[in-house]
Amino acid sequence: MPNFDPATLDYVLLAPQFIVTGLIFVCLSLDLMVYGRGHRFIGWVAIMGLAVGIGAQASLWGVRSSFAGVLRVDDYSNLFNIIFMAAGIGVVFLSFDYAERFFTQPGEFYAFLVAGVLGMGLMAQAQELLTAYIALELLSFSSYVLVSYAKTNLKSNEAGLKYIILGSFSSAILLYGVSLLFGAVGSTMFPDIRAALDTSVATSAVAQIALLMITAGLAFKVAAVPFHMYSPDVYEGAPTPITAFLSVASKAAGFALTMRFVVMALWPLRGPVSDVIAFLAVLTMTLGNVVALRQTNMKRLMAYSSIAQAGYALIGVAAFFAVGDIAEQASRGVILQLIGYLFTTLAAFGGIIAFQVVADGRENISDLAGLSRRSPFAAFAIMSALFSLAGMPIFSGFMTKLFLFAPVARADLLWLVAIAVLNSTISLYYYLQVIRVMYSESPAGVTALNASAVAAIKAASIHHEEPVLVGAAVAHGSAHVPDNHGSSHGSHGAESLDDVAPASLGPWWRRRLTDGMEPELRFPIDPISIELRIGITLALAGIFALGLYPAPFVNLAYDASKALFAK
Amino acid sequence: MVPIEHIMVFTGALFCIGVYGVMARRNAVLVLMAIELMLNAVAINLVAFGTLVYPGQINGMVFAIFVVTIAAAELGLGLAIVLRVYRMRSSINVDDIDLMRW
Amino acid sequence: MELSALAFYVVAGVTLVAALGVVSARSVVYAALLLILSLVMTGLVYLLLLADYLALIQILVYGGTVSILLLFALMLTPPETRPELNHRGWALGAVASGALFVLLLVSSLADKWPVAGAARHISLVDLGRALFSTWAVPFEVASVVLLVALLGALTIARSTTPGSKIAPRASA
Amino acid sequence: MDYAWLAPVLPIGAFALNVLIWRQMGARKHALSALTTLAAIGGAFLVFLAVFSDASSHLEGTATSSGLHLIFEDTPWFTVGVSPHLYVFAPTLVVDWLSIMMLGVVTFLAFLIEFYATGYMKGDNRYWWFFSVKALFTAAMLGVVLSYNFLLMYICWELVGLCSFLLIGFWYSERANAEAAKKAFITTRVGDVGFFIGLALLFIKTGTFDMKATFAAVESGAIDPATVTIAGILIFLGAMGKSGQFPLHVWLPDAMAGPTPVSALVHSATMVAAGVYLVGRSYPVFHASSTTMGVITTVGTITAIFGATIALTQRDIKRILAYSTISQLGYMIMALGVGAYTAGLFHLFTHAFFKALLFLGAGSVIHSMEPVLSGTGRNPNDIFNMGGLRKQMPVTFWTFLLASLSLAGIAPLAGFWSKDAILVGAYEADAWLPLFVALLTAFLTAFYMFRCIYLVFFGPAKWQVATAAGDHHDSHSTDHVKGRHAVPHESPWTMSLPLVLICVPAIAAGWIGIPGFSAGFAETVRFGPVIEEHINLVLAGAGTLAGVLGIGLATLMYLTPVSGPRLISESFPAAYKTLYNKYYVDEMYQWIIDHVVLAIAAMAATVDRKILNDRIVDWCGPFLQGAGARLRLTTSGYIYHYAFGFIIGIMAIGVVMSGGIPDMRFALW
Amino acid sequence: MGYLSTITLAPFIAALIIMLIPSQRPGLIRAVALVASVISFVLSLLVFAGYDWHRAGFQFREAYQWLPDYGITISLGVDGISAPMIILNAVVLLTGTIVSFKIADRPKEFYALLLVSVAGVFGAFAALDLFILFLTYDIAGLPMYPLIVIWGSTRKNYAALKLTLMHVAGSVFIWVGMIAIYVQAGAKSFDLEYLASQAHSLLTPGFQIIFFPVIFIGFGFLAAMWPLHTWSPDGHGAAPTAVSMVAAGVLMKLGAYGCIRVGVWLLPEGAMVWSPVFVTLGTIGAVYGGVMAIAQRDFKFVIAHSSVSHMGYVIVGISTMSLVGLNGAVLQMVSHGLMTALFFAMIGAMYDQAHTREVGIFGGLARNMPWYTGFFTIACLASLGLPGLSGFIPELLIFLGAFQTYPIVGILCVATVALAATYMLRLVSRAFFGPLSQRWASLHDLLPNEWFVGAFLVLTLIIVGVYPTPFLDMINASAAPVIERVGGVR
Repeated sequence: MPNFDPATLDYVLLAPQFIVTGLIFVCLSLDLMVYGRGHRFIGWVAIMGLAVGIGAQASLWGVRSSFAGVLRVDDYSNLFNIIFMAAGIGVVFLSFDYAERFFTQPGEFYAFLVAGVLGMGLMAQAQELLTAYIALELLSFSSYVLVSYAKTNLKSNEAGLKYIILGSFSSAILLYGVSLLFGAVGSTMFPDIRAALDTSVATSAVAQIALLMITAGLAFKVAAVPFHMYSPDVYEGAPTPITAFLSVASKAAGFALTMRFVVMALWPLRGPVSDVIAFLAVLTMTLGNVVALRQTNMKRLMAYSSIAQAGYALIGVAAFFAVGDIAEQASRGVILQLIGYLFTTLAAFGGIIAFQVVADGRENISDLAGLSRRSPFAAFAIMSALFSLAGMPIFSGFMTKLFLFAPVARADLLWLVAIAVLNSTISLYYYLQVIRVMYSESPAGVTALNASAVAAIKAASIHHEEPVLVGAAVAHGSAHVPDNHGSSHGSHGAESLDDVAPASLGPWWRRRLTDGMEPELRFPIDPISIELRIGITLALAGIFALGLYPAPFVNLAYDASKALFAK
Repeated sequence: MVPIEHIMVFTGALFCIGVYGVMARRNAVLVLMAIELMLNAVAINLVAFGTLVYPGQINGMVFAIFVVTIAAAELGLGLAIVLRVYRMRSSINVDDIDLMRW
Repeated sequence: MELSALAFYVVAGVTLVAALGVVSARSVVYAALLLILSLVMTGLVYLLLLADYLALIQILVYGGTVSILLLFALMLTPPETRPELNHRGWALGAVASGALFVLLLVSSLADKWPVAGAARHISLVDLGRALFSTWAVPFEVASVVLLVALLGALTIARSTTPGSKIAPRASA
Repeated sequence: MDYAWLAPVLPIGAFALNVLIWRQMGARKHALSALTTLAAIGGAFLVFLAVFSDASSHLEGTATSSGLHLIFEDTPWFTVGVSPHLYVFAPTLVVDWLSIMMLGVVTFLAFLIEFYATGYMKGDNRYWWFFSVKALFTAAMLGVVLSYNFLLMYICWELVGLCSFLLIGFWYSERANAEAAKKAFITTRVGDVGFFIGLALLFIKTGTFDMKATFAAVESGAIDPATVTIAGILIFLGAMGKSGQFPLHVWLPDAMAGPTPVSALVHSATMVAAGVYLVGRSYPVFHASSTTMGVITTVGTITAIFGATIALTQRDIKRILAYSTISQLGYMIMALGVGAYTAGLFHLFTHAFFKALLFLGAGSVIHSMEPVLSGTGRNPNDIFNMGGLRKQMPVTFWTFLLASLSLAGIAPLAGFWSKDAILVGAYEADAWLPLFVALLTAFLTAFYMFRCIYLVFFGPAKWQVATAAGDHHDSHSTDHVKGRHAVPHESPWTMSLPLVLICVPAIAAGWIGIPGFSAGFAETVRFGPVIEEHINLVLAGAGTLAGVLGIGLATLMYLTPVSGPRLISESFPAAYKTLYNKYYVDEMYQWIIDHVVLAIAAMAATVDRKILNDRIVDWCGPFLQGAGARLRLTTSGYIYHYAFGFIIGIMAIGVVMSGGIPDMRFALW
Repeated sequence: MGYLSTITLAPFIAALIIMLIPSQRPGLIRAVALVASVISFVLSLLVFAGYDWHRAGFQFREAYQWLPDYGITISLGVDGISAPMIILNAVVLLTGTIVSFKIADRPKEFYALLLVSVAGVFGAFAALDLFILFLTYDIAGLPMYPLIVIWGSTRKNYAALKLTLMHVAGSVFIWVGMIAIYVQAGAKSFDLEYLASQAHSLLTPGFQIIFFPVIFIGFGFLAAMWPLHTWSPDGHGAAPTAVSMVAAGVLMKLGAYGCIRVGVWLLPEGAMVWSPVFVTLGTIGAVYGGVMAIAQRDFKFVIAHSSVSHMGYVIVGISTMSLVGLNGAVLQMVSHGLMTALFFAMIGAMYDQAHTREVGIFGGLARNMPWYTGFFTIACLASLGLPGLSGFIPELLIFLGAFQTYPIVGILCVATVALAATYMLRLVSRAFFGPLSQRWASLHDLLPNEWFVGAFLVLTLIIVGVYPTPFLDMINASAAPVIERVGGVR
């Protein structure tokens, strides 16, 4: 490795990373200047900064170059950087309300988030193990902080502790593997590793053990079974926006690094690596889905679901080692799966956050009862996301499955496809439970509804006031919303509301038409802040765009996969 | 100097002792200590490979420096979190930390 | 046997024994002290491997941090109710790590390594040059990592009791 | 003759008009629909007359191809398949003497019975619906008569079944009526299953439902004899269902739950005769196989005696007639079975008139009894509630008597000639057992008919006792009833006029088939060459004797109130009960339905729900849930467990990576 | 925009528009839904009228680029097999929309979901691209879950879950089979005609033998093929009226259509090999559904089991591999779709008033509900295969087809007709005949919208029953090439 003059380096290639790094400091400094609710301002600055970063990254589209041999700037890393920054933007949008409600010091939060985005971007760019490791640690450190950010929350602390211990443990194992690999190969650069593995080194026991440990470390990052066990706990304990951040961005970064490593360094070992990945994929998706069946906590459910989703993406990686354009197609499949998962997760967690902000941070599935009445938008977002995760059409999940499965089948791994599809059916089972709770059950607390709430609803429905106003009147604090539908003969609320119905007039058939109809009740709608609304809307737009017209995304992924496999 | 195999056996042992520590210790601080042992094994490995197998290779040393740095930082952050946990629940035994499971 | 080799075996032996002590000591204080011993011995290994700069770093960094660690450990575990420091399932852990060790042992001994050439001392200048050319990016990133760790530790550890600058919950 | 299609189309138009337009007319719909239906059926009758006169000058009498006039033979209804396997389904209609004969019977009787019904049904609040369905029925029945394509015939066949269902269930408020309707439909459907399978067998051999082609194929031997036999028997199953042949007869007595004009038209004269007509129409198929003919003979014979014996003990006037119908239909079937083609169809022809007349007479009686017995809880159909009506209802009495004599086979009434022809046919076929049974049945027939006549029209007026009891029972509400309807009276002219009119063919219809004298029927409706027939005086005498003996016995037992009947029923209680309970066939079916069909259904339902659904399909959920419940324990929440899992994972990957499991990449094909 | 894309998109766009309408305007929502369904209906009539009845092959073709990299084109077209399905779906959509006017709880979401589902059905019937077919197939099934869970009745959660999971379980098979076919055919294109052209080259016999059952079972789930039918009784029982109409009326047909279009057409050699197996399953379904229906106590369960029975006929018709049988199967799909739509519309109308569907507790309703009785009875008669109504001709053809190849099957199927008479007449006799109990004396006859739906569907039943010629002509012309691929027409 010749030393070279730093002056010859093309720093423009790293312009987006510089922007993001600057953004960290901007956010930190702003936190010193604005207090309290000013965090929204910081958030918007972070969004703007990341947007600028996306712009800068996009301007590098088509570049295929390496920076000092340790980073690689090509469409693959560009795309992933854009994904990560977009994810960052999404998470920031999701964070406003949550931060305000649950964090004691929301200001610095955004800086850590941006630092995490930087780390992920560098992971996607790294083509050298040390850089990859440092980038990974940057992401990990940010994540540790972010996970334990809700300082007064026991679960958050616990999650932080578990995460940092297991994260350090896994990175130590990963590092040990790296050190052995360095011993066997003499370099940490991916191309050098590949060159060495082409020789007899590939069969050396140390190199094998090294790969074993590196695989385990990366598998930890993408939460593949059996290295997944931290993730349900961490996801459950972390502040909800961070759960979203971890489950989508951190995982995607793991994939970005894994794919790059596999393609650039491990290619000569394709047989065993493919087997290992297929093995992990099967375990991951099956266990993720099966265990998710028994979850009662929404965030934990999403954690297991995200494990399963990683399993789907892994089957794409398993197909990397096929001839011709199949490998490229497979990488495209994985990338598109990750993009789809990004949108989906943001939408789902957006909905969950919208609920949690109003509902005191509750997170049990049963707490979501009647969400479709209280907050149709949030319920719709969650439902769309869950359907998408289950691979239902119109939503992105269906299309990404195609992109993923077609190359896998072409690579003679049809049985993997079969297992994956079967798993998505299993997943539908628990997604549907959530949807049922949201749409079919009555909101909690109907029986405890106090008289004043009934009066308020009556008054509102007589005077045809705006729903939100009623919401303010009734759902203030923890009072929940009545449901006159759920049980047609049931609740006190419904009975005392009957006289709201307009007198039925007209011929007998018109009376019969209105007979038995519940009075059209205006349900108080939970408020959702504009930022959260924007975030969810963007995510939903992504879901539907990918689900209905995926061609633009496919084109982006096409360039990225070309770059990934470029010699 | 000794053959590289011997150093590898030594670091392997150190590493596995660390692994054992993570699995056996109840006290979160001790767990973090065990992780330090693991990272030390890594650093020794890197330096040894750099010096003995690839003489003149500077990469191993550089890597080791980073590892030591990051390890220290990790420890610091870890301890902060441990402190936070202790404040909230007056225990740092990892088997008391079981709010979330299953 | 060369002197350096003998020194290595001695140092390595002490390190391992100290490390075993760390993971098995029945007192947190002993564990911490043994960890310091182990780390210092590691520094000696670096020295033997001609990595004098690294040895320096090792002793400085770990000397400092671990004493803090020790303080924490003492502070956080009230001595009067000193509980068992190992889990019930430690034996299982021992088996697993033993198996891992066997794996590592076998693999280390299975390979034929090139005969080590003369170990060369790496100058600090070379190191510095490498750090600021090839490894400039990781170096810079590491600085961000340290920043995050520092700020993160601060943020996490900072008190949330009333009187801090921000009220726990923004009024609705 | 091409306009023969008008005959079914006119009534169906009437049906459409009634249902779609007149229904909206409020109270006027009743009169309008009755008028429309009558007009349409009258039109159909005119068509018959025109066709008849055309045919007299153009058609040879035959049931084979030479004497046929086909309509719509080349007008496909729909086609399926590609050449050379192109299957064309054409609604072919036929005009030959057989169909002309039936056309005449159906339109004539339908018209008169509709006319009768205008009086009989007066005041019913679904008067219009009655006539609408009757119109539909007439159309369908004419379709059966005219169709020369098995498919078309099957379609019309089913439609008459539907109309029968609707008409039996006309007074649906009575649960029993609804059940009877259901029973009728389902029982005939069972026969139709056989019918259809038979048709399908023929179809797959010939590729067509066209009768002409099918018969040609059968005659030319293009279809193997076994198939012809099986198909014949299966098709005959259809005839058994419709014509109430044993053991599918059970619906017919229950079908008397419908209004009496329905019984007269549908369940005696036309629809139930459709089975006989089917046998006649598809005679080439049956005739080709002696086995089939044997089956037909056997079924007909059994049914003839079976129906007759049951009729001996029944109390409901309409049921007596129903069993009589069953018996007579068995007669016809038996005749066809022994090869007496003309005789069987001739009996169909004559029987239609006198049996319709009997039913109309019975309806007239019931119509007059109903107001008398209303409120007493006594059944107005029960002959033991009647008596002495001869004076009150002279027209009814005389027509009923004439029809009974005709049925009993007393010369020179219509029934005599056709019954005699059957006896001759059986004799000439050397079918001794059928011949004996036929004679026995003739005797029984005469007996039960006159038992009925004596109980209804002679003897003491038991209805008086009944009304008195009714007064006692329900004094405050029967005053005005008593005032108006203290005694039965003759029915209105709309009802008695048809009685008189139908009486004419009931007397004279047989005269067109007097052997050696006027052989019009034998020359036209025949299978194969014309056979010179001679009167067989021995058989004619035997038949007449049987009838006279039956009448005599009935006179002895019932005209003068002696304890004869009771004596007999008490001397042979088992036999009496068996007959009274109709040989327990209904009970047997009921048992089969309850204990076999429903049990199988219930068992299937249990298997489906409890095993297939709950145990297998729904098991997936709990199974996976259980797996999830166990697997989630791996995520114990303890860091050291997680680290342990990590190490295990590394080992596992090691196993996989070192080739511990085989290559996972393979093509499934 | 061609006819087919407009037909498909009209409900979809209407659903989007409805989502934008404030929920305080239910009238407007209904109007939009009605307009969309009328558009689709009129256009499908135009397609029907403009279709060249005697020509095989696809007509009204449209193609739009979508994902060229993967060989996916939005390619639409109808042949004689799908054109009747389009019109069936349009009828069900129209009637379903009208009959749902009474939905008072969240009509906005209801209509949006219903329309999306129906749009999916249109798309699946019109698609000439395997992937688009599958995509729309899943779109069609997906909204069933919320529709049943929110607006359903008896055991709705269980039923909805089961329906959806079994639908998706079928999709698992289809996914695998579809991807396998795609890959085996060179991974170039999902175009159905291209894939069909490979049936005797790239799609080798060995491949077909493995994947024909995969595809057939996959679609068989939705077609309620025995023993995959268990969703049907629960699903229909729990679903609200219009959803039952769609589920039984067209979704089941979608499954059978997939069996023909993807199974038999693309994999003829596999079809030939597996024919006896699926004929057997179809026969079991037919008999079993009939037997089960006798034992049911709930109106909807009777109809649902009868649907299993009728779909068993369809499976038999398809798997006999005879042209006559296939003709019958397709026509049976139309006929059964119409009659179940009528059934469920009527049952829904009753349930709205009586709040029960127990057969045994009704009686004598013919007195106060004459129209209702009439329509329901006609549906029953159509179901038991009465000539003159739509059920007869298709059953006739299926039986004839079965007799041509599997006479025993034919006999069993014909015998089932007697069972049909039994359970159907039991309904009629129980509910409408007999004395009118006081409890039900206050029931009203049909509402105007229900009356319209009933009358309309009865009319279609009669039209198809009396004059099936146009349907059969077009079906026959397009079915013949399919059958020729499986070894020639008999």
